[in-house]
Amino acid sequence: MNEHGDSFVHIASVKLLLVVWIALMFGTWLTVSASTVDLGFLNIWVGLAIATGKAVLVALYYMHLRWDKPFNALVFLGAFFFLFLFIGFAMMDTAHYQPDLIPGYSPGMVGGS
Amino acid sequence: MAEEISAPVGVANVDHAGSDDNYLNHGKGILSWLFTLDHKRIGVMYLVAILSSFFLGGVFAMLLRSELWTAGQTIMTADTYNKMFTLHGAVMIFLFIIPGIPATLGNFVLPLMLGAKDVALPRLNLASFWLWLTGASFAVVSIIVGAVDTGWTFYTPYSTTTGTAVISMTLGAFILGFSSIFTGLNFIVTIHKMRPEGMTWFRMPLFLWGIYSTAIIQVLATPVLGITLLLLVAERALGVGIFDPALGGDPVLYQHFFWFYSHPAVYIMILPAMAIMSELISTFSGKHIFGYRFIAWSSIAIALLSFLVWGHHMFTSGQSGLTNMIFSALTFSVAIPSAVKVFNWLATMYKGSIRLAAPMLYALSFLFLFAIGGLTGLFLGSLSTDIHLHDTYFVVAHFHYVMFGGTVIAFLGGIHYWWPKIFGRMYSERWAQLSALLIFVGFNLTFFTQFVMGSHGMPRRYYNYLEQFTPYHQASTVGSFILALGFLIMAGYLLHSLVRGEKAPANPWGAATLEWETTSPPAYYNFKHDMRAGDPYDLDALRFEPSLGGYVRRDPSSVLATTEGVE
Amino acid sequence: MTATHFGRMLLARFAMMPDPEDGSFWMPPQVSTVAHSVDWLFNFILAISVFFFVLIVAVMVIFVLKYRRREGQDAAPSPSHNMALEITWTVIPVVLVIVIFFFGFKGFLDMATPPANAYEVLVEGQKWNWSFTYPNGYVDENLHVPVDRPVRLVMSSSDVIHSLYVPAFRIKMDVVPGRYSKAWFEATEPGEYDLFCAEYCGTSHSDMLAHVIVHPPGEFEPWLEKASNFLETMSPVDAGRKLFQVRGCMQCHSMDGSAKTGPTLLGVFGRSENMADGSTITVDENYIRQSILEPNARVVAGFEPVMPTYQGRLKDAEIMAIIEYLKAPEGAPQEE
Amino acid sequence: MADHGHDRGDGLRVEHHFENADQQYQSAKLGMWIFLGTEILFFGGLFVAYSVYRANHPEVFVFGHHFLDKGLGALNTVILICSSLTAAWAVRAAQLRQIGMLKLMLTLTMLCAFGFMGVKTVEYNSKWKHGLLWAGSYEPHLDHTDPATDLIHNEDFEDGGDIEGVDAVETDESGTADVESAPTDTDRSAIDPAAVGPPGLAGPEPEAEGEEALEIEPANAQVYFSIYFLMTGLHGIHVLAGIGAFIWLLLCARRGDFDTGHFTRVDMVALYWHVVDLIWIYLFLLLYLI
Repeated sequence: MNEHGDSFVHIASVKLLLVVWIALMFGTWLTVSASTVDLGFLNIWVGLAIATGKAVLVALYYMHLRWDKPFNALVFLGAFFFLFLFIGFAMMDTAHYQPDLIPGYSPGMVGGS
Repeated sequence: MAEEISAPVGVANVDHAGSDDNYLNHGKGILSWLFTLDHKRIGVMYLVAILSSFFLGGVFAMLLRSELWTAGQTIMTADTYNKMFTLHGAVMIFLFIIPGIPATLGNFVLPLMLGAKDVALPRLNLASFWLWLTGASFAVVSIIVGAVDTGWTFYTPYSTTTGTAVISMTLGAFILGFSSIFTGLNFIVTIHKMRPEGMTWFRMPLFLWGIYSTAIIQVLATPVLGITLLLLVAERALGVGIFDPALGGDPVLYQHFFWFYSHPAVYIMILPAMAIMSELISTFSGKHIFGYRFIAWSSIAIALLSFLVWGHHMFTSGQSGLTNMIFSALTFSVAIPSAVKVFNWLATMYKGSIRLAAPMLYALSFLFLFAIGGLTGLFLGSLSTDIHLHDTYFVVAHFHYVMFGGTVIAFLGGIHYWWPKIFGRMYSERWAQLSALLIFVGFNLTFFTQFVMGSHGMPRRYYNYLEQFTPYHQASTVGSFILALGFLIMAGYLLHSLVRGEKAPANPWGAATLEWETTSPPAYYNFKHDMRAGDPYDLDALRFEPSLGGYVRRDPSSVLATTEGVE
Repeated sequence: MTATHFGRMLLARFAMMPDPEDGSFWMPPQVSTVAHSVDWLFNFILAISVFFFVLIVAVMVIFVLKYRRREGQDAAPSPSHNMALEITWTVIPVVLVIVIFFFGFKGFLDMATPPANAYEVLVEGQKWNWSFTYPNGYVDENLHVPVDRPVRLVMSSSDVIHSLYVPAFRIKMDVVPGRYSKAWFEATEPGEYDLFCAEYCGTSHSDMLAHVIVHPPGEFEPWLEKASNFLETMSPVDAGRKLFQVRGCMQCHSMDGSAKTGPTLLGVFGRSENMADGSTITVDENYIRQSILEPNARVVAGFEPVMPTYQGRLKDAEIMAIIEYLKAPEGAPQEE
Repeated sequence: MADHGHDRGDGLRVEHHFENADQQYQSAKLGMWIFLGTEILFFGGLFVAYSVYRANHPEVFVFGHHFLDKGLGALNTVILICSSLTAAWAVRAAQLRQIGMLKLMLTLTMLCAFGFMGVKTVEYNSKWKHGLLWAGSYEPHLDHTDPATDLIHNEDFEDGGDIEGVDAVETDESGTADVESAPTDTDRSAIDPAAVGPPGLAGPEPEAEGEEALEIEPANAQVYFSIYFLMTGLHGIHVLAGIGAFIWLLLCARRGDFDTGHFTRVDMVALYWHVVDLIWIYLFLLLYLI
């Protein structure tokens, strides 16, 4: 787009858009069917893997990240990094102090102990 | 604006010193202010709004200190006192100190330092100011309908069960959060996309590095405050049982949520102060800043490390021992870059030619007070001593030495430094020095006593106290009144300077950053030329011009862009 | 000038405030086994801090005096960076904080791990009083412990977060609803010490105090023995008064006629009260009993239904004693 | 000098403080990406809450997710993915100045958004009918069928799962709870004395209850529904905001703002919409499928 006096603006071809769309649909089908098989603790990880695959597709192609300035990608990934940091610490700590909690404590609920 | 470039190159920008058209009189009427997109006017409006909040918070503080003159009731009931310290905290933090420096001085100075005409997203800038007003009015509503008595930390389950106006206050803080996010976002974009010719990342004034690091935190941490407060509102309104143990929730999890934002927020408060310090020390020592890259990188380091230490607010909360250990270790890591900054500032003064003008007096008190504030952090970061000191007046004293002795003092320094640029008037140096002295003395008397009280076991947020603490409390209260006197004097001479103050030259201090290359007050469009940046601390490039009463460039063309912009 | 001024300020403060009893200028007396190590670390950090503080301020003052701007004399050229310096003043603090962290962590481990043979006391925090339950089921409003014996506190809260803090022992631990938090200490000196609530918990937060009474060797068990059967040793009225104070009734129900969170119980017996539901009742044994067991079944008009139930927390004999105390005409006056 | 920007002949408007359209576009885009970053962290809080409770009380989530309708969830995922396609296509159309195509794609995206909200309404409605709400209003209704069998059915039974699932929870309710509304904040009298003693010492009852609760409804099952409503609710609000944005874009398109190849706005809104889609991809997995 010369109007933009720049070379980088990327225009996704219809073909690309449709291919990604099919991939996403397939991914959805895959997640659902994967959830019906019992893989024990693996289920969640398989599911997350597929979901992340879908997310990456959307980010790279629909959001043009693949052709975008790397810094924009860095910003986006940075957000996830700090989120994982938060999740990590919170899960670690809560897991460690679980034994101190009174099991099922919820006196405010009907029939709560 | 090509057609406007008629002025002879060389005295461009400065040649109109004293010419009438500037951003202050460019448009008339209240609306031309309230709906302006001009970063300078938005900065000034923020300055007014934020100083008013500071005044309000200060009034609460004085009432608190007066109440504590004697144990038991002095001038108010326990419930009033509890609301009072909550409001003092909430107003000072959410309304004053977090937006504080970036929204006022940042807004005004940042684009000027970049030689730019405005921030990258002026509408967003105005929006964030309006968000601030909205958030503030929510807070005011809450105060009117009976205030809040939870403490500014809104700990559950107290905040979910108390009968006071928690929801409006939390919504207020929620909205103020977004105001802060947009300011930070705007500054990041501006610094990335609008640096002038010649301004590489490592030729940016350190003020910009500080503001940039601050913006990173504002953008990454504040959303978590948003969701935390939203959950708190939901907890009160619907009872979602995430934080309320009565419904199966976990109050300690709330503290994780809260401090994930509120610790980095501490650096949202102090980083801009350090940013100002670098400018002041260099300018008033008449010397190039020492260890530029270390100061710059330490700002980024502080910004990133600040996300790794929140757990040190929870050593006694029931947080697991392992987590305590990790957070204690990480906490110390953040002490290093701060120390590095202080040493570099000291080194900058070496062999300088130091002027003890008001801004420099504040810079010196900053070094003194921030040293105490920072060092006492060591007592609180280390586990076994923190168990004893946590939630005592020792903590109160510590964060006041950092927040007030650090941020507020540097803020005052910055205001005195850029006042001539902002309003085009000089203030009375003599009175300025007096109030600086009073503030310094009053502050130390108020808060040093609180260290001693605290280590003796006086818990914070206490309406009533044991007899043995009376002398400390009274000394502290006396100090607070000296402090207040200092501020009254300041208000006096600053307001006076607006009307009677002598006209300020374009560059009264002899600083080399670009904001001094335009008139005081700046023209509506900031600069008549596209600017070119050189070394922002090369003070030798300037000489004193008696006829102007200020400094001028030996080679004015050195700051003009070699190529005209696209326009 | 700043530094000397600061010195004078400190001196003034020393003179103005002689050290409280046996504590130091900074710290309260040391009465637990951990107090010593905590204070040692405190003083260690204090030394480091004072050193760096004096260093920074001294350098600052010297530079200001030495390089103060004089007419026609500009800054002398000097390097604007120096790697060696930067590394020095980065590495030295790093080493120091590592040392500090190590000692802090070591001390914390001792404070966090109670010895196996610890004597266990249950603590309950409740707006705005503490109650301490001893192994034999006896409840007291103060914490009585034997000297030189590790004591383990198992703490929980029935409303909001509180925090048990004994400065003399250097221990502090939040008391959180829905969980049991634990703390331990071993007192080293008989005597009476202050116990604070350190986590803000509302109106009377600053009055949520108690005493730790450290009994000399051999005196704790007799005390517990005697205290435990107060129902026998005391008259019902006195026993009732004790319960009234220990079990937190007086936090919300005054005996001087002033209404607090709950209605005053001064001369409540036989009084006729308007209920929130509009009905009117005359206070008798049954109403008092019901108000203790199902507090919010029938609430006096103008008060919130906020009283926690004492179902299972008061024995029948104890409820009887409280009723006797409220009945007794002299019950009210003797209330302090 | 006028406050609004200047034309550069080709009809592209450039704000006065920018040097060229590229700088302007790049600034807008960077700003948008930072905003999306804040969105991630904003939602992130809820994901933290989810992870913490999921990790420490898996039984609650296994129990709770039987009451969601996988079928409707999947349907919504498909709808959102389609809307992402059309949104991306809209950007392409704007870049190529295919105004007709642009309007079509914007409309389709908007319809998908409406469709999504429609399906959500159906789901919320059934939860509401059965009192499967957030903790404060959590009150499953009474009914009489055998819980165990129903739960087993639900394991591999997709649509309609929630109705029968509800029967499941209801029966055990008949066993345990008297159906009176949950006490309000102020009513603390239902709270047992906390100091009954540590689990080891005097706390067998809470222990025991935790035990036998596991058979049927685990303790604190309400937390699952709180998290469900918080996450889908916040996401729903973002969808509504998206709808607003698309309406705005359509108006701009009608006004001819995009005839000049000025596609920044479309691009920005599309980016936002893709993130809304991203978040749902995870919500569907974590809440419906586990």
